[in-house]
Amino acid sequence: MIKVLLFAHLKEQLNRSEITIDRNEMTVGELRAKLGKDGFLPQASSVMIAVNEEFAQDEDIIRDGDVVALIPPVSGG
Amino acid sequence: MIKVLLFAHLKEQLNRSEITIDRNEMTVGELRAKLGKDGFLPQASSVMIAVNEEFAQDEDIIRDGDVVALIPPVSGG
Amino acid sequence: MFDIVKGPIDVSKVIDAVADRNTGAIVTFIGSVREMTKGKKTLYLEYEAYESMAKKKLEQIGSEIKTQFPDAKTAIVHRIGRLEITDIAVAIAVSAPHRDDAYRANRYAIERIKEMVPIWKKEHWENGEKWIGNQQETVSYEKTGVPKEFGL
Amino acid sequence: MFDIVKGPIDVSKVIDAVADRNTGAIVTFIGSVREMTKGKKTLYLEYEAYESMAKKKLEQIGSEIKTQFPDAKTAIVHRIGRLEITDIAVAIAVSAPHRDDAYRANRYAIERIKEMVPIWKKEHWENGEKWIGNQQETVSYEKTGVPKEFGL
Repeated sequence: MIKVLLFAHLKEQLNRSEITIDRNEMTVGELRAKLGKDGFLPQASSVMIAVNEEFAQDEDIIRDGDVVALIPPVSGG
Repeated sequence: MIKVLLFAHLKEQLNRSEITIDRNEMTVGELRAKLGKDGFLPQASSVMIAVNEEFAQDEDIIRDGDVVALIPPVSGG
Repeated sequence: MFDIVKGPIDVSKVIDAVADRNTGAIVTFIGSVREMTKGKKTLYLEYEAYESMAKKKLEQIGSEIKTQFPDAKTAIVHRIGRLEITDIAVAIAVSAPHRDDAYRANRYAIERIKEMVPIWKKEHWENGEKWIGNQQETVSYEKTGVPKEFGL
Repeated sequence: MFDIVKGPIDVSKVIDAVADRNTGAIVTFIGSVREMTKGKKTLYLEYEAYESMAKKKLEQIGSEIKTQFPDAKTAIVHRIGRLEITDIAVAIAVSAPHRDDAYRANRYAIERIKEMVPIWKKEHWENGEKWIGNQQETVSYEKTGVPKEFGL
């Protein structure tokens, strides 16, 4: 089970703060492709993906129990 | 009579905060030359001269009643 | 001091956190809620953060500054929740023995915050609201295609 | 707010003087008394000013900033007299709608102060004291030839 946290417009539009994906292992790239295919992220998404609170690359591996977060372009400050 | 204010090391070394020069009119350059000749300022002095609280050039004229100040390189901040 | 808070930011405390006997210069940046942006009147802002990660990232900025400016000390506090006009959203204080480092490190901190700390701002105007995509406003979330319903 | 004061500087008041509804960024510079300079331990500093002119010159810096950054607001307070280690000698606050202007204008202000505002600093160490010629310490008053006695 992989937990995916949502923030800002993603949280608001999906009306929930997290989704779960029933997989034990996948790469960040695979997750991104799955989210794209399912219509949750646009094709050329500028959303970054964090795994356990660190920004991750497409080749990084997500494992069961990891906390993933979708990080749209930030606008703090 | 022209009043010349002294600050910082000039004030300390001369042990007074102003000197007066008994002249009715002179240029800033003439004042500088006089102070140099009398030994109050070194030849190539980096001391600036202010007339009535504005920095003055050598060709500016100082008149009776003006307040002149010797401004050594500043070190505020 | 690297923190995400839900109430008003006390700038003096942020400044005090970086002052010491070898401080010659402290540069502080205060980002506050401005009423007018490009002719549009903001009513208020809402900030949201991925709090635990945001805090870590603020600490990381502190470490990055330490690497580039070994004698500098950094403190950053960002507020989240609803902020009214003139409220302080972020305060950054950097101390250093000399001013050039303090200015440069402070500027570095705010640019990094706007680049990679997971905090988002929603603007509320009289006639609408919008999550701001990035500070240059080149990315707007109106363009992303998140469906209303889903079923992973 | 452009002032020369003889007591402690309240930084919050300097910041408040520049804040308004169209402020998005306030950059503050605080110059304080540092203990160590080039391995030498400072005991305390004394600042002296040509007060009336110094105040005018601080106001002039505010005007110069206004010319270059029309939306910026500036406040500068410089303290004179005896200052101990960690005491604040100068506080500069600049507000602007956007941060780039606030940083640049603030930096401009401190450089101008160090260039032309008639304020002088005397350093006191354990084994001596010296009027500081300029911030780069390329001019030392030990070199100038003012006689002990004179008779104009």
